[in-house]
Amino acid sequence: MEVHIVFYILSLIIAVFSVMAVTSGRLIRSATYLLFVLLATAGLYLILGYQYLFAVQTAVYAGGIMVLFIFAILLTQRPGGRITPESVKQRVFAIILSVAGAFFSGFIIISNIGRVSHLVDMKEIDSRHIGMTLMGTGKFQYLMPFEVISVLLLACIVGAIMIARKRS
Amino acid sequence: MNYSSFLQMQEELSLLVVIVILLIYDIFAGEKSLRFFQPVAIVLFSIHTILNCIPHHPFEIAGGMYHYVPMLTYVKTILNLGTLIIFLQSQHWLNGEESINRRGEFYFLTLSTLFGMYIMLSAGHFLLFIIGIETASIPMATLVAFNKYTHKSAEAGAKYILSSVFASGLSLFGISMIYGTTGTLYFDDLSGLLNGTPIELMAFVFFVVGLFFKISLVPFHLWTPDVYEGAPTNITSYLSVVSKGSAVFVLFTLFIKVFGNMIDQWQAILYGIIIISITLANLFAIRQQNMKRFLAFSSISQAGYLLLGVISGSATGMSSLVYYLLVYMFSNLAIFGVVSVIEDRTGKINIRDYNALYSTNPKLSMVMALALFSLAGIPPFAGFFSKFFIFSAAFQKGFYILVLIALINTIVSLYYYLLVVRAMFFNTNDHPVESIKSDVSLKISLIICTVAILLIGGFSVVYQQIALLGFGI
Amino acid sequence: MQYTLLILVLPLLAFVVLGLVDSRWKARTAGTIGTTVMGIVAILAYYTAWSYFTTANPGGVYQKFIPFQMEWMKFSDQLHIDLGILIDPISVMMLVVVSTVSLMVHIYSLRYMEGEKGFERYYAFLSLFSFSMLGLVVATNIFQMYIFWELVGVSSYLLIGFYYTKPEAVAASKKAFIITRFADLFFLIGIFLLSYYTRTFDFDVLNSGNATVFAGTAGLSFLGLSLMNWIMALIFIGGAGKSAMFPMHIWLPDAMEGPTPVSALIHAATMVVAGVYLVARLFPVYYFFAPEVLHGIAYIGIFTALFSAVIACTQTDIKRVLAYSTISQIGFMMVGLGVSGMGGHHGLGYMASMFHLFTHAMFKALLFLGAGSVIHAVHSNEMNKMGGLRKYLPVTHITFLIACLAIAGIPPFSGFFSKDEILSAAFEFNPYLGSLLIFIAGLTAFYMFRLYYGIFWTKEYKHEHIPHESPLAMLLPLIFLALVTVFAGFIPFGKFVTNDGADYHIHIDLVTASVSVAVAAVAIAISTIMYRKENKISDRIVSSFSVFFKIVVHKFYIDELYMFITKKIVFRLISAPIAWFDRTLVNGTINSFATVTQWTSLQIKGIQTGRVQQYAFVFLLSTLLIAALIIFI
Amino acid sequence: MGEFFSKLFSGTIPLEAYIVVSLIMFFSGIYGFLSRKSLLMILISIELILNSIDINFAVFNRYLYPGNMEGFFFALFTIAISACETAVAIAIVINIYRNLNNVEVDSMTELREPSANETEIKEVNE
Repeated sequence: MEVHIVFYILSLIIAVFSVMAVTSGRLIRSATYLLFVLLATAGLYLILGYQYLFAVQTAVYAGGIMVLFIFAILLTQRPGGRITPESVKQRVFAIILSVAGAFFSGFIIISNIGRVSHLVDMKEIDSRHIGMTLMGTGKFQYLMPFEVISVLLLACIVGAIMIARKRS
Repeated sequence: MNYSSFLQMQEELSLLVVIVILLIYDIFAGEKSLRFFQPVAIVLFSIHTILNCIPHHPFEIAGGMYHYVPMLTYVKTILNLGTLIIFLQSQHWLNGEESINRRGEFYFLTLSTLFGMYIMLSAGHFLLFIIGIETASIPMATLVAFNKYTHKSAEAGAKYILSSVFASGLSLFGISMIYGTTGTLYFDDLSGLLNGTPIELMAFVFFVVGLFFKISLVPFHLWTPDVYEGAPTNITSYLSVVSKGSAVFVLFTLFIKVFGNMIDQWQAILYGIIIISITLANLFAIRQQNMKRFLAFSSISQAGYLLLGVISGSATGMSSLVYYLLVYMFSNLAIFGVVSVIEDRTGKINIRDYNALYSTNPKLSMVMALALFSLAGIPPFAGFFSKFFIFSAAFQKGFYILVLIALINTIVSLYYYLLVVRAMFFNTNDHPVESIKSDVSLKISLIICTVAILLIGGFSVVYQQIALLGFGI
Repeated sequence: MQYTLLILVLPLLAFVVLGLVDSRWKARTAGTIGTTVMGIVAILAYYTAWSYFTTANPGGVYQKFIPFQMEWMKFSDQLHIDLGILIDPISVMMLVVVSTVSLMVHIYSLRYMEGEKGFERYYAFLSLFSFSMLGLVVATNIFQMYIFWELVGVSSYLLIGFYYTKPEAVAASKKAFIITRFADLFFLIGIFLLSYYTRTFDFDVLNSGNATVFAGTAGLSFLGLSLMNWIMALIFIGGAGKSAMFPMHIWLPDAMEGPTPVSALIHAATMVVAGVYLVARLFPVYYFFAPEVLHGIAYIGIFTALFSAVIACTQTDIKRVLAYSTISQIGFMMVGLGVSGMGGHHGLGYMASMFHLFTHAMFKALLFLGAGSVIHAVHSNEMNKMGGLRKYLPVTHITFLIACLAIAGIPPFSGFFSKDEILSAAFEFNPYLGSLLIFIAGLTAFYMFRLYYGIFWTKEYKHEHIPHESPLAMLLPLIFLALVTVFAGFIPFGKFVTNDGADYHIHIDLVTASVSVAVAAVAIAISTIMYRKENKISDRIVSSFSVFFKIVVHKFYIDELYMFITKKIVFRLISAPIAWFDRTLVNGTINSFATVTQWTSLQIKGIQTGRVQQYAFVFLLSTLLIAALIIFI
Repeated sequence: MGEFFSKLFSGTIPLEAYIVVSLIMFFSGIYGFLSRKSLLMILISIELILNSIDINFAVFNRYLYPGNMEGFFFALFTIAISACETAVAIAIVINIYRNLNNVEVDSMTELREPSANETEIKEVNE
């Protein structure tokens, strides 16, 4: 019961703020709405019993990505400045396509997912298990991507710095 | 936990070693020893290429997350060769005033994307695959924006990253749906589980457009000419050869390995896409005046031809595809080498600027003409055989009409390739490009390409070696 | 006969050497190297011919030799592409033709092209062309033939476009290349199909007449034609493109913008007969497995012959006249092949066609080189800038006359013999066809003498400089070819080249021969009346209104009436419309393909707006459409 | 009516509900990407797109395939990937800002098909 209420509240937050984030006229507000969406998503993970994912979502998104966004906004916008509004034509086309896409994929998914869905157990997955899975080399264990993604992270850092750094 | 099994990933590890050595060298070496940075990088990378060109026994590690089959050695060697040639061609540009401070980053980022392609090729699991493809494309955006003080390059970088992220968003959405219906992301398990229910088909389409984007097939190609035009020329050639080549090969293996049960559907999709890719790109190519945009459309239509090998889905298709890739790489790199040296020295990039190039730079124009003839598929150059093989592969699977359309399009493509040949040899120009003295490394790269174009067509060993491995996926 | 490999290797080496050193050598050196190499090749070819024809027929039947063969590309276990040299009667004959004409052109060009920019490059391209043409001739399999076939296309593109300062030359070279390439597309599809069903490329296997080779195609048909017919028709389209058969002939007249010696080499003797050679090479396949196509070839041949002969009557550019006459003569050769049967007397058409190929190569090369000599003297291609040149160019005049007599079919010149055999074969096949062919032969005589009189007789044109005879290096080839033209008719050709390899004794069919000679003589006579002197009939009519000269006037009336019929009705109502049809419709259709393509490409540029969101929009829209299509269909 | 509400608040939360939420998030992101002018807004939209995919993975894993942790880890790694993308994208946007002095997507149209008229084509093709 409680979990239902929490879920509906979170869903509502996500739905409303998603739409507001992409329609708001001020960048900094959009960023804030995005933050709400991200946190609500983290809440959903909590309902699902994925505490670890909750933590990562909060830390990486709210802590990392949002800060980047705020910096970028501060760097490129005059305080309180509004963005130039979009042309109506562009908006209408975008709305038509995204609504059509949403209904199309929603229809396909909902009508075909076809399996009885129920939560098996809401038990918290203990972090030892997560650690073992992350560090293992067998099937359904993820050391390999973990190692590989380090190259991606390093490359992105180097690339981003190279692009962003000023002329010396 | 069998960590030592990772040691079997020779190719990736050896590339990582090169990357790490170069990174350390770049960071810690003094001003003086940095002069040798580029030669060292090239030598190290050549060693890596040579060490890893012999195929060995197939294996898989991490529970099937990483696959190795001998064919991959060939594909990776082709990518290595392409990268090496691009390194050779980019010497002068990197030593320029603007980019000399960033040459360390250039090598690091290029090799990282190459590493991403390796991973993408060897992946046996969607997670690893996605990480690979992202490693191959996110740093690529920074490479595209490498000349960051020029407007065009910056704009191209932004266009590339936006399109690429959009594409990977759709791709990831598709994968999530694949996971939703099958419960696994291992390629080996998936092949038996996917059988073409509507949701799987939708997931498949969403996923595969991400690859179509990377191969730049119509109608997912719209970013291509803009980005090709704006990016530094050597990066453009990297995009058009190495990045595209790896994606095409991966497309083939995924279609066979993962989506084998949906063969009817993906053949239908490819059928349409090949036709519009080749035709539309040809129509666009005719009217281009900027050399790089021209090459962008030419490479889109070449991608359409590459897909002819994919659509056949057979062992011959696979070996013709790899062969085509090899030939396409050498031809395209030869052209890009010439284009880049001319742009680098004179800043001229319009086809009109190539008028009467032969009178001032006979050797460069000979190389270019040879490569253009090869791309147009005129015998006895290598491009003819690669086209012939890939057409026969599709033909044998009964795609008669498709092959006919592709063949007719070769005439159109001949027409626009001849426009460039004509500009170089026959047209007159009051101010032709002055005589260029190219540096040693560029010369080497062009010689390699020329010899390859001539010899690959002349000796069947290459094709036979590739065909020997047949269906090694 | 291992040395035959040298015939291919030497020109290739010459190309590489001349091409690489570009302008470092003096022009003379480059020319000498090219010519010497070609001379050696010619000697080798003659030696090959001599030793082949004297030794290779132990049982009265010529054997095939493959002195050299290597595997080039292995596509699958059964299907591999070989590279080799095939020596049999027709390839030996072609070796002789190609190397002779090529040598003559090499010598001739030494002076003709003297002082042109890029002289060395010209010789390099000539060597490349000779190499590819020789490679085409000796191909052991259809794929090798195709490769050299395309190479011939490339090198002719380079040669025709040699005068790159002339925009017409550049446009013409591109047109020639693209149209022949378009035809080759069908050739390639034909090869695809053929190899797919027979699993072989080898001429030896294909020509064995063995039905099991083609067992795979048995019973298959498409649109009412059997598969073999389709395949062979597709292959023929490739040949038709190179040999300028209707409607793919339009590139040939335009290609006259290239240097004249190049026309002599490419458009008289070598490249344009490649299609004839292709059909001859695959003759057993055509005959046994696609007879309908073979007959079709005969009809296309005769139509092209008639069509272009009519157009030739209206042209004023001397090279264009020769171009149309070439198309017409190749039509004759196609007719010869098309009506031919297999072996012995039935194989007459085949033998005649090859014979005509041989003699035509010689006298047409002579005509082109003679035209070059004329152009060299007056610096123009237009007939109205010539006239009365016989005084200034005696050698050219005589040799040109010999060639004209030969092409008109007047005995004892070589053209008479070969054409006569084609006529007899055609008569045996179908008398109407034969009659039509005789009429075309008459037409040929007519327009050739129109050309001859237009150049060497009629009213003298006031030249700024007095025209002078060409230098010796240009005259020698003319004299040599003229000698060949005079004597080649007496070669017992049937002894050497027949489609079953056995000896065939040529006997001249007196009826056909006399009729055709008579027709040719009448045509020449008409031509003489009309063109030998400048006609001032209208002036005479004005001055002869006097009643006293009624008879004279009356005589002139006949003349006038005759002129009216020929000049006004025949030319204006028949020839001119055909020429217009050719220029406007056939040519226009092909050109309009290019226009439509360009127009389309202009219309669709709106997709590429530079707005990344629009790109994403198209991206997503296409994704959704594709998904919807494959889910719901 | 009451039955409907009691159904809404009892048993397990249906899988479809999560899917609907994630779809809304995904397609709002798409809308933002296709319509907003500011590059930063486009990046925010991208975050929404990527985030919604994480939800899909987590939910599928929990509801349908709880046996192993494929979806969980995929979501985890996707978060890392989107962090990378954002970092690089923001660097590039700042670079755009330096070059153009604004971050409007409409000002990035220097690279486009040149508006050639017919004469130019003729000139090239003769």
